[in-house]
Amino acid sequence: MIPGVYEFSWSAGHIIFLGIFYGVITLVLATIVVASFRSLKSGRAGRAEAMLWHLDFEDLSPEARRCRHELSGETRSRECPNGFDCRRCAVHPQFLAARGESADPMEEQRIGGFLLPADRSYHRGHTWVRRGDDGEVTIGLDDLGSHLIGKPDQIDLPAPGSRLAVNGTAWELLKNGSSIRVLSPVDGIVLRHGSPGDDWMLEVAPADDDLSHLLSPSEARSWMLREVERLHLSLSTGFAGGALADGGVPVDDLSTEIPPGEFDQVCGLMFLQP
Amino acid sequence: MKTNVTRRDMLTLGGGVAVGSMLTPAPWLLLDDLAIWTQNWKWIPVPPKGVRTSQKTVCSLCPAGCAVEAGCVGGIPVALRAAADGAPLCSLGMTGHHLAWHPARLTAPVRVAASGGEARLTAVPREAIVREVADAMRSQGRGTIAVLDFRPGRGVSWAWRNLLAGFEGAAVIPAPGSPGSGLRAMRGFAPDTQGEWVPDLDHATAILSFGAPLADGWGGARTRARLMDGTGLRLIQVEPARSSTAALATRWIPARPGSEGAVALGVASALASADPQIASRCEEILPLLERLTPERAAEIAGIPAESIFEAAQMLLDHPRSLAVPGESFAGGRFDPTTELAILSLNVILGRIGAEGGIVTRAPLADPVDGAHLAPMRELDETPDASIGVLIVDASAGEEPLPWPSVARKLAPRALAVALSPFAAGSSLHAGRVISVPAYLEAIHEVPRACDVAMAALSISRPLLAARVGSADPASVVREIAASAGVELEGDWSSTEELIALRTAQIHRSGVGRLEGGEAGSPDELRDAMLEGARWTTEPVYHQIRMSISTEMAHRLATIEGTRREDLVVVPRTSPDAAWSAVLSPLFTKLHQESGLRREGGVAVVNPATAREKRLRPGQKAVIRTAQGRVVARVEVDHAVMPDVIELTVGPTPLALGQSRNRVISNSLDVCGSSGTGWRCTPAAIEEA
Amino acid sequence: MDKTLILRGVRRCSTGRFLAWLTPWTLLLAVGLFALGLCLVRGLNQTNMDNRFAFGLWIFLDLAIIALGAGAFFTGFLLYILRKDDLRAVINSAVVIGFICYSGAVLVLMVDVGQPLRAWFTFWHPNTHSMLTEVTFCITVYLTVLAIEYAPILLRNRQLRKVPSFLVFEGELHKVMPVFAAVGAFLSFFHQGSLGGLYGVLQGRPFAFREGFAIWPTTFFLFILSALATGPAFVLVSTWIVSKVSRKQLVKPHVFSLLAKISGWLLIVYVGLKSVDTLVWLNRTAPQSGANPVQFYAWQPFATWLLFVEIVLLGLLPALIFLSAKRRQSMKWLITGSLLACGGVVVNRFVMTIQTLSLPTLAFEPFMLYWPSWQEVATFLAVVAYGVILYSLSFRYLTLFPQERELQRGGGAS
Amino acid sequence: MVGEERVARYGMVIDLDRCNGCGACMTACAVENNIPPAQPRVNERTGLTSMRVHRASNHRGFPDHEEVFIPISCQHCGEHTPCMSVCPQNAVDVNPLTGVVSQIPARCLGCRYCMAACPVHARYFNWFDPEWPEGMERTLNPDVSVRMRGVVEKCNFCHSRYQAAKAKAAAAGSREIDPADYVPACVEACPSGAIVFGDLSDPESDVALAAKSSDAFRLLESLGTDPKVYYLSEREWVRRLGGADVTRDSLEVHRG
Amino acid sequence: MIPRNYLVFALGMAAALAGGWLAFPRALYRTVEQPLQFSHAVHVGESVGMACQDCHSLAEDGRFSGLPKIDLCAPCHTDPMGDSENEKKLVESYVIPNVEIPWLVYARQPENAYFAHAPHLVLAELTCEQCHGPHGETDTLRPLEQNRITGYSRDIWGRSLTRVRNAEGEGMKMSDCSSCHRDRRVRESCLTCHK
Repeated sequence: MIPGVYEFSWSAGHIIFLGIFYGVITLVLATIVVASFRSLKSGRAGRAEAMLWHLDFEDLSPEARRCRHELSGETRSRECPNGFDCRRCAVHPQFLAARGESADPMEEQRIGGFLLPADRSYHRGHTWVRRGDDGEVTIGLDDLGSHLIGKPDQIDLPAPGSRLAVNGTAWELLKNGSSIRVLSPVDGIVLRHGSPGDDWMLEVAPADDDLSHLLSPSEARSWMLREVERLHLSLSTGFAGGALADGGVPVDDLSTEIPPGEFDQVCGLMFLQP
Repeated sequence: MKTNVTRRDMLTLGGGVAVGSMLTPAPWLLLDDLAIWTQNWKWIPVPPKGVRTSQKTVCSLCPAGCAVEAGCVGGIPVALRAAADGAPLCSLGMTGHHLAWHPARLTAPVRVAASGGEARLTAVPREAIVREVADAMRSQGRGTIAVLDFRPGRGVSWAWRNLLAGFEGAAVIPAPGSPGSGLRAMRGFAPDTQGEWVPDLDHATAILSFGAPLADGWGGARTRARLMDGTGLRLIQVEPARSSTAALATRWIPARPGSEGAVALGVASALASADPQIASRCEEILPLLERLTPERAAEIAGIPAESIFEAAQMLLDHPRSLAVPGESFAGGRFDPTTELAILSLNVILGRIGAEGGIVTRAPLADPVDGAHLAPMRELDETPDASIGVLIVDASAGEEPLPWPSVARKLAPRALAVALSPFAAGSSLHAGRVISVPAYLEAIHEVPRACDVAMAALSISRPLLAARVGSADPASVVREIAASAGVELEGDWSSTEELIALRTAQIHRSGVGRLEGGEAGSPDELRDAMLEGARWTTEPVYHQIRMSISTEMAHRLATIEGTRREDLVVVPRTSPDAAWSAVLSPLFTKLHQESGLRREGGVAVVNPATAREKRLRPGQKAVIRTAQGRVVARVEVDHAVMPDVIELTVGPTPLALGQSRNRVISNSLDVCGSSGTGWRCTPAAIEEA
Repeated sequence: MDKTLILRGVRRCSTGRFLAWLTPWTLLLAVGLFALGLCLVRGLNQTNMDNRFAFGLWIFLDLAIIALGAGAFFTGFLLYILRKDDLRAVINSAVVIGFICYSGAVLVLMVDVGQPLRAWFTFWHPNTHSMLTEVTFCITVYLTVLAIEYAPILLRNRQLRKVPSFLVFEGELHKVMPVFAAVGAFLSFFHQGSLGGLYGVLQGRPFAFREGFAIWPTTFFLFILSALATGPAFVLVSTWIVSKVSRKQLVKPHVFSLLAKISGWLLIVYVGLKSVDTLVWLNRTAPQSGANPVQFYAWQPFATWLLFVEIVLLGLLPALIFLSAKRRQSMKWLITGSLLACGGVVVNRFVMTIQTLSLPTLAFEPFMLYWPSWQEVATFLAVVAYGVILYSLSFRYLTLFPQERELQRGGGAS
Repeated sequence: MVGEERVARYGMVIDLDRCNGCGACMTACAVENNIPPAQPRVNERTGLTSMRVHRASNHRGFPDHEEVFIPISCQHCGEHTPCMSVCPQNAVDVNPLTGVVSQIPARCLGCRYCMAACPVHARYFNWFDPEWPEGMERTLNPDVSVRMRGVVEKCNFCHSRYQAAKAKAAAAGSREIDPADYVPACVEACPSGAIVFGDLSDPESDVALAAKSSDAFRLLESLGTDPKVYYLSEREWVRRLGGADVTRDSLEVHRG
Repeated sequence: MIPRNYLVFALGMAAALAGGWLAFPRALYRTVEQPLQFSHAVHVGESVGMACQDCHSLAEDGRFSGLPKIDLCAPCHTDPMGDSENEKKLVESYVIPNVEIPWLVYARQPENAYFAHAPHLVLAELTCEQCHGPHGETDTLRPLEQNRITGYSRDIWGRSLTRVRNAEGEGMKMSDCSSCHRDRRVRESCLTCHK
């Protein structure tokens, strides 16, 4: 087995056989070691968030992965290859160019009963970003999101000073026993928490002011329509309120309307967490 | 940083410990030691350690009396081998040193109660048994007194005869299966001959053997060796099975069991018609011989007539030839008539007293000269229901014996006591057992059996201390005598002293010589014999003319009427198993762990017979005879003669942990008819 | 209650039903473990094996399940090395099944040897000429590899993925998976072969002995081939069974037909070579060792029919089914074919182990049969139960069939 | 001091015409090698009988029916020992000085691969713990260790006797043993002297001469394992029993 | 600064290393005192002047006598010659009742190991010291270190914790025997040293 042990001999048999054996063992071990080291590195580099999103995105159902430009009807069926990070997308700029100067509606609009204020950009995970006057931005849940959650049982926000990453966790909610990660729309550093009165949750100093990966209010329309539709489909029964389709105002707390067995499901669907 | 310990910390710690310990010798040493532990489990017996010695003694398990060299560790024999230049030991001899520890070993006198075929034993003080016997002897209320002696010719046998001398009708009965006291049918020809009639096989050049197991040692080592070499000895074997002897014989005559007498007379008739001188020696049976021609005999025996003529021719051609009735290990001797028929061949050939014929053997000197002795009587000469007190002396070993043939002789309220080292065999039939030392635990005499021409005596020296609770047989005789108020002759109190007296007598007589030793004085003789030397005599030759009496002729005439039974049962056992009530557990190698030997209670039949009786191998079948019934497992074998059931009889070795199992009945019990031998018994068989 | 463990978007039956499904298997496992304990504590006299049948039920079934477990490495090989990406749909399931088969086999082997505590001697004092050494080395290493391949599947669990370190580790492991796939393939080639060699080298058993190339008898290569051929078939059939039990569609139909096609081609090659080998053996190898080949099949119950069943009925037939594009479209045919193919490899292992030992070698000894004792059967059933339980848990809490979510609607068991 | 020792090839010749199946060799073997007696559940197939006498016949009807007893121990094959090459951990080896094939229970893990490999079934597995009736373990042979449950064992030509002979020779300052000092138990015990044992490589030895006889044959010679145990018989049908072409005569099925 | 869990891990590892290298090897062996103290020095010294062979002798048949039996001590020690406690114990508890002294043998090998002194002493001309060390000069008998699991003496394993190889004349493991055999080109097989 090893030189020095009784019966070991430098015979061809031993050399070939054990050579192969040890070769394989070392290979396996080496690979493991490499993997662990790299994972340590990326762990330190805080790439965990990104990877989690990557993983989740893979696990999202295809209809949840549609490209924003498909939703806006600019292209036919296209699945987003970049995990909703249009900044890394090759085709996105082309679409924008093709689109030319689009006039965003100036007044807020109501889609399927949910408000879409025009002064902000929207993230696919139902958060919005509003530019402040001096560079910083505020982040909040959009109307559908907040209606869906209603009043959360628990909410924990990242401490001021901690950094956010696009599609990483912005904050976490607990509602009806199911925990929901709210995805962050921007990279940046948390400055302040919103107080109960505010419509925003976090004030963030963004890493860069490129928000092209977020939906403009006009795009948000078609997106929100699709979202409402998905929300419908995801439920075996329609809402008791049934107010969505006809544009009526939905009840504040949809979570009470949704059968408890399916709430977790729906949240997963809406907040992009398989 | 926070200091409260989380589950995660424990895991991390555990991980560290795991990784760390991998880098220490601990796990590897543990693995190593555990593996070595499996090589040396505490519960695996460790062979004895100690000083090696080598001791000489003699095997007393069978009359062959082989000289033994025992390798001992710390004084306990661990290996028994034949002494240099001695014949190799048989399986029984090689495992003899196990018997002292046999699971069935008795370490205290017991009372036996039979219940459902099994024996229940309860210890009782020896004194109680002795007193019981003595009282019964004194009162004589129950019937006559008898000792059933499995090893006649020992000093202790003499002591029994001396004990019974004063009692009316008392006698010592040699166990019918035992090595016996000579060719007893010869006594009919010369009633007042001193000593025993024996075949001088060693000097015969041609033998007409009726089932004598010569290849298995019967007839002595020299005859066996001559047979093996296949040189200088012509042998015609008349035997129903192709035994190892038959296989080595010049010619094998597969005569039906029970037809041996007819075959013998057939040969006689062939001889008579061939030689007028022979005819003149058998006027008395000439008419019989004219009727019972070789052809007729052949027909009865189911053999070609030629083989009978061939046998006759061989006897004529060889001046040093004889016809000998052999003992079967399980079946014992032939019935007196058959034996007579066979022996009368030697008479009409004039081979009585001739070299290589039937000769007389000098008797062994008794421990005390001219003492009063009770007579020896054959079991079948004993009237039924006559014995009131029966003492079974199995202290030196015992052979298979159908107990019913003994039970028949017992009076209704008879008292039966056995002397035996084991709770097995005949001792389970007797109501009381006095435990005696086993082989190698006490001194034993080994007188030679009737199968060789030389009288011989050897002494087996003890190598082990006798177990507490086992009594010396001779001192038991003394105790009974004392308790019964009988005056015994000679000054002795133990077997050892009896033997001393006897060796002194032998030395005084001056007859015979010492094999492998010198003896100037009686003590030297005894010491030499204790070292394994054997005292032996040469046969004495002086030819005697004898003739067949009218009375014998009448008995022989009955043979003419021999019926062809349509199914007979013939008992079988292996030569070495035939001498002891128990076998070493290692015999399981032969009986249980390999197909070499069949255990007791197996009925082996020829495929034709099986077909006829609709028996399938492995199934159970009931065998019925005049004696009773027994259930046996059926096996089918071409080696067995059609219309014959070979019934294997015990003992069968106990597997481990079966020591509790004390089955009384033996399949041999169904064998035997009218008390004269049980070699072949008419029977019926059907599936159970 | 265990909802938070189950990935969102897949439907799983209620915890109650799941436990109900597990209960009988757990009982079986318990009984089996008891029997296994008996064999370890009282020794192998608890089995019906004997000196003539030194190998019995256990070795036979070990060989069989290891052959069926070949699906794991082969699918991995096709996916990661040959880039057959369609197979991503079944790779996870295949890995879990492989892990179950191998760990089960090793478990039984540990009971089968008389002195388990000395098993490591093989590593410390290996006899490099023994096929068994090769098997031992390869199987132990490959089992580790399987465990490593199992890890990322496990770490993808909805809760576990939340632990950042697990998450990144899983990610990295995923990246190096091709290496393990390659190593696994290499090892499996060898031990599948060595298992065949195990019997092929027995020059004392003319029925099993085969000539070969270099140090390897032909059975070495035939075992590899048959394992390769039936691996995919078993993946197919197991997937089908799971989807029947769970009443869900788990993979797209074309994956099935792809598996079948692969299996079919390998099977036809195997049957061809096997036939050639059989002819050479009957006409040359056996006679050379003095045996009379006719006698091999002279004994009932193992007569020539067994040869026919093994090669034609369970070899050629499924191959033909798989190779016909039309049949491949019908699930019925696919399942029939797969079952036949798997049966074929099982029968082949049976012939090599049990029939080899039943046949006498000495002219005067009898033909022998052997029936396993309840302890043997129970011990093996314990492994089956262990497999079912482990698979059920994996299926419920892990992602064994990535396509499931997009295909799924309609609830079901486990 | 590198004294080259003479290389011997120990073997035996068994005369089947002399063997009468008394089984003394089996008993002697069991006594010499501390082989435990049977447990109640042991049968022909699970027994421990390093030396075993098999019974074979010419399958003819009475009285032409003939039986032959064939004592079979390990045949101590030559270079191509089937069992040695298969043992995964070198528990089997061939002694270069004696040609004796050894089995080391202490190394054996009980995988029984060697038993499957042995064509004459001369290898036996310890299915049970070794046990003796109380007290009888005092009669064990101190020169042989008792094997534990779960390992394979077999005949090694009573190697302990060879060792003893070597030690005796060594004490006298010699490397050569006196052939008279080394006789296996079965040979010593055979009452009909059917077994001859000795060094086959010594052309003068009885065993070598007997092995050359025209009546000599070996079991399954055609397998090419070169056994060192020879058999003798003048009977043609007996000699044919050594062949590997199993005849239809033995078509009985033994169920386990 | 190092993350907490690294520290915890290191802590566990350190603990294991300490236990495995320091504590365990000690815990593995139990020390057993000899039943009686015996001074080889005294016996071979001038006063008594015995030779090794007087007690440890090689017999005709090549068997080595091993340790002397009590009857070898008895003649001289029928009653105490000196006033040592040990001798008193010897006479009272062994010689007079004539029971053997249950010596603990440092070199006791496993049951399955076979060793004959004759070839090693006569043919290979080894000296006792080569394997048993300078035992003959010792004044006392050190206690036996017995492995708790296997029951063997530490002298068999040797001191090396790896157990792969021992220093010359240190242990009596298979590897030690075989390495010596190999050096002397002894053609060995399993049965050379096993029974």
